[in-house]
Amino acid sequence: MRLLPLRDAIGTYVKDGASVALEGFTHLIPFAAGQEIIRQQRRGLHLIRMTPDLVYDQMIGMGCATRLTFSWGGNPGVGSLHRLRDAVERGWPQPLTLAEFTHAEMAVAYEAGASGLPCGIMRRPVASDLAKVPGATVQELRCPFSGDTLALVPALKPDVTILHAQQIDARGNVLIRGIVGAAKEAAMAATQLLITVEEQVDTLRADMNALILPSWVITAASIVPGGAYPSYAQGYYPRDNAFYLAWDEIARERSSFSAWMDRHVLGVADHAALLRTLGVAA
Amino acid sequence: MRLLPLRDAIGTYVKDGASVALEGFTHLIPFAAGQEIIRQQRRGLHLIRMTPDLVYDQMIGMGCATRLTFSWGGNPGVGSLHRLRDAVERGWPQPLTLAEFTHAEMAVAYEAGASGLPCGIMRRPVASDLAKVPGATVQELRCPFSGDTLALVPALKPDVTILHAQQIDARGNVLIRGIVGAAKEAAMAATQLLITVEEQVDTLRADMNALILPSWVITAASIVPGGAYPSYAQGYYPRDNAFYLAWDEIARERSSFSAWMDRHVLGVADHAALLRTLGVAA
Amino acid sequence: MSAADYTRDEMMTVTAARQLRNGAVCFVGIGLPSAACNLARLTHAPDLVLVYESGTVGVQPVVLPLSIGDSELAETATCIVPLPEIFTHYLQRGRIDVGFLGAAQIDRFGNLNSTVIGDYAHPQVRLPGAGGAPEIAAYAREVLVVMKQTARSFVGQLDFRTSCGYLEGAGARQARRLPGAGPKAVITDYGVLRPDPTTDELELTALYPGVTIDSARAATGWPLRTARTPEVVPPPERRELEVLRDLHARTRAAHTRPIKIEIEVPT
Amino acid sequence: MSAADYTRDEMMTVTAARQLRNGAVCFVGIGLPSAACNLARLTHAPDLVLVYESGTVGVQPVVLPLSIGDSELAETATCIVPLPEIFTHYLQRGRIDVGFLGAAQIDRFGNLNSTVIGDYAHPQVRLPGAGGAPEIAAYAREVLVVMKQTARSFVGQLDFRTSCGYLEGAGARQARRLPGAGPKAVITDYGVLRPDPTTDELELTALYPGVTIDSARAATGWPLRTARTPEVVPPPERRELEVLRDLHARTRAAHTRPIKIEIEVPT
Repeated sequence: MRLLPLRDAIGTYVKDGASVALEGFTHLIPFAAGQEIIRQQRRGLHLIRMTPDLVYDQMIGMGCATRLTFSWGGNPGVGSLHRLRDAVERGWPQPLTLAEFTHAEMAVAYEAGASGLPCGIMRRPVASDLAKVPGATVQELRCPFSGDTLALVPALKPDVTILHAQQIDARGNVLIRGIVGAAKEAAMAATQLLITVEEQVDTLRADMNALILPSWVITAASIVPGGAYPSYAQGYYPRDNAFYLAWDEIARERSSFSAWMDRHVLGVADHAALLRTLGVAA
Repeated sequence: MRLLPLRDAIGTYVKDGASVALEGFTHLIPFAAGQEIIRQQRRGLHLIRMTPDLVYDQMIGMGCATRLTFSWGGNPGVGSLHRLRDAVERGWPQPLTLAEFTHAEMAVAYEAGASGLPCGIMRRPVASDLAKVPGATVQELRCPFSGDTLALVPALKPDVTILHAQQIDARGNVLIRGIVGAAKEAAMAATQLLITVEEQVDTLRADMNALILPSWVITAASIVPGGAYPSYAQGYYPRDNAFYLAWDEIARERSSFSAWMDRHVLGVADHAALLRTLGVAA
Repeated sequence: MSAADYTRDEMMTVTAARQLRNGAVCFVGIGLPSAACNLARLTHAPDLVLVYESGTVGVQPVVLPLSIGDSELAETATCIVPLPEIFTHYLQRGRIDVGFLGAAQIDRFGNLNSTVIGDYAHPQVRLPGAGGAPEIAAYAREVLVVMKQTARSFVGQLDFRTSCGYLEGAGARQARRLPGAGPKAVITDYGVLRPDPTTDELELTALYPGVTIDSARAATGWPLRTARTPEVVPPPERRELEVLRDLHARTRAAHTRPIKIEIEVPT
Repeated sequence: MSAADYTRDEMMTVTAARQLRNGAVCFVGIGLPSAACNLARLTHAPDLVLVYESGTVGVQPVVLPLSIGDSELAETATCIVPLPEIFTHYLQRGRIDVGFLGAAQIDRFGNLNSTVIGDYAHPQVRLPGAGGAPEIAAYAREVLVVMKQTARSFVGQLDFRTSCGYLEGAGARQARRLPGAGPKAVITDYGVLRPDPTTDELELTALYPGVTIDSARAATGWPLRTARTPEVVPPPERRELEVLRDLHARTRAAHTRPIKIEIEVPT
């Protein structure tokens, strides 16, 4: 594990054309890392994430991605991701190829990747047209024991997984507390694992059975307070639901979107400055 | 979830001929439940457990079991399970049919059962003669994505899984803390789930990400302090390693084994009395 | 209580809540399903078990989450499990009694579209997509659908079948041996539709007070069958409305609270 | 330090410990492997990562566990994961550098038997069985075997192949494309055997001080090949012995401490 400024971590480990999974289910979404990728103008990324959320709306709208693997692409509780829609419906700023799964399939795919397997297994394919779309890859299999029809889902093995977490200790072990989503599976599936954390502590304030990623599975970590905003970090700050509601307006039009990104992401040096422009940090 | 005395829980839910998994990996082995099964003279059980440990040595030696599914059958750090050996090598007190796996296979088999799958998936079968023994069931599979040879392991779905845990709260939710082994998977795989606990508390003393089994997945629970002895309960009492060492002598001969079981298991009413005969409890 | 005293949305939420028996294990989606489940929990079904796909099991939120992973859920849950387990150990394992779904389109057999309007490759409207819905539709013992009824959403032909109801009807679902029984009720802003036991076609079986069969038919994109005399759903009780409005008020307050983050940038 | 100052067991443990480079991730079994790994951690390899199959990752025990799941491991671990993850996310995923194995029998190609002596269906001796060994043997980047050398345990023909070494030798393992490289060294109470790079056959490459090639051959059930001039393993250093003996003394004290349990039987 190397402890690096976020700019250097992204600069070193996220290359044009890479497959990149920013995970964290509603909770601990690594916004700061996503916005740093935008600032560094990465191109041709294959973005992977169960719920693209606002962070991928921003990255897609800024032209970082040509491919998206996902299972639910909305603004939770609010509505559409307008930039994602614009890319899919009208190819702006560039076309986006979709590889679309259900949550259950994608969870199995991450778990397979985390387990060093080429595929994972599920019960019979559910009767969905998703099995017929371009990019559909789920295969049927007859169970040799029960005769049941099962499904095989190809493993997800991102080049880089990026997570946000609460704490890193002096030895480089990382604590994730609260809703964990598929963070652990995405972490273990990746070739390289980048972490942003709220703070560095001497010893993790963690239970014996807490979700801790040992330092030696981590490629690099960066200390980025507020790095999940407007998502949240359990024990640090809550989700800014008002921002999620406001995003619907900001992102609806290309012009208002671009203006917001210019001002708050491209126009600032780092995440701390972004939080200040939004009045979230002093 | 029903809260019952252990005698009633075993009497009601563990039937002759049932497949029964007492899990807990070194930690939280449900000895009290196993010994109550012996006291109630269950017969024809299919015992399932990754590491049979002393509890199955006792049950096998007392004639409860005709079948054993397992992946490592020794006295950890000490040597043989003499009663298991006597059953396999010389059919005493009755023959024991083995279904033998590796730890990795058995973990996958439990996970498949917990997931409602008929089988689980692994990488290529390792080059072991275990694939050739009577009762071997692992099947090969060619991965449709990578072309790799994979293995399918049939799911384990015990009729009854029994676990020991630290605490149950007023609503019947159960906390398992420390080394968890395959307890969660064995619990979720079972048709019926019995739990013994160290104590009942109003609210679990548990972290947000603790391993908690919700009351509604539990069939019945019993309060049995010391119920894992001579195994241990993290936060309550340590493993009695001296007893594990002593068991090697006790179980070596049929006569010394039977005398010990008569005195400490059959000759007492319950687990509290057993602990008293051993001088472990006052 | 007269129709002027409550909105159609409220009537719909109250009706959905009433479908839930105490002690049931519900897989809850965001929005109206979440409101309905929590209303039920705070009224007639205190032991309702709410499972959200974020991995939170047995949650008892005081405000409604905007997303399915708000900290409110984590803080009030019996336990938090990794997300994959929600789909394997709970849903696929058959431990969910009731799945709650919404969609952009529904057809007469309760099949649902939440993927695209138009052609998949060149959609007019790209919708959020499947999420957990296809597996909920397949594995939950029974499904409740909650959707506003319009001729554009209750359609003769789905643009895309994301999640299955009764497929082509007349036993087609059973023939596929899907584990769950399928949609038991569709709660709309007009009333309640239930499947005919033989044809599996949705039939209008209940109407809200003051709502006519004709208006419900006009809001349906296929020739809607109706029970000979649809029941009239009793209007919300005072307590139901109070609890629901309190919940929404607390939620609005929580969701507009400004966030402040302390940052100490490392040097 | 002369041979009278230490036992063969100690020499064996010290030699095994010396095989471990600092920072390596080791999958540790109980007994001598555990002693060797912890000796290494307490001497030249403080950043050795010890993983036990009980799900404890990064343990730093002060006493040696008797079982692979003692509370000592849980209390000193970086993290505890469910046991299945040790085999999926760590071992099968290729995250283990060194696997440590023992067995009842080994053959000239480093294949191991820990299942039965005699016929499987009617064994003379039923051994504990596979445990984690077959997957450790297959997936760990490299394997170290630690076994006392006798003509009964170093055999021409295994009664049962539980875990693979180099299979039939001469590249057979590579041809099967097993992920790990196989046994890199077999540490015995006579010295160290290593595989010939071409034939894969184990060859005596090092002897403990005062041990003869002939005595090692007599303790081997096949015609043992030896390096032209086997190295002599340096005897244990004073510090190695001190640390090892302290560890064992603490362990003995811990394992004989009487257990008292408070029971309040519910009424």
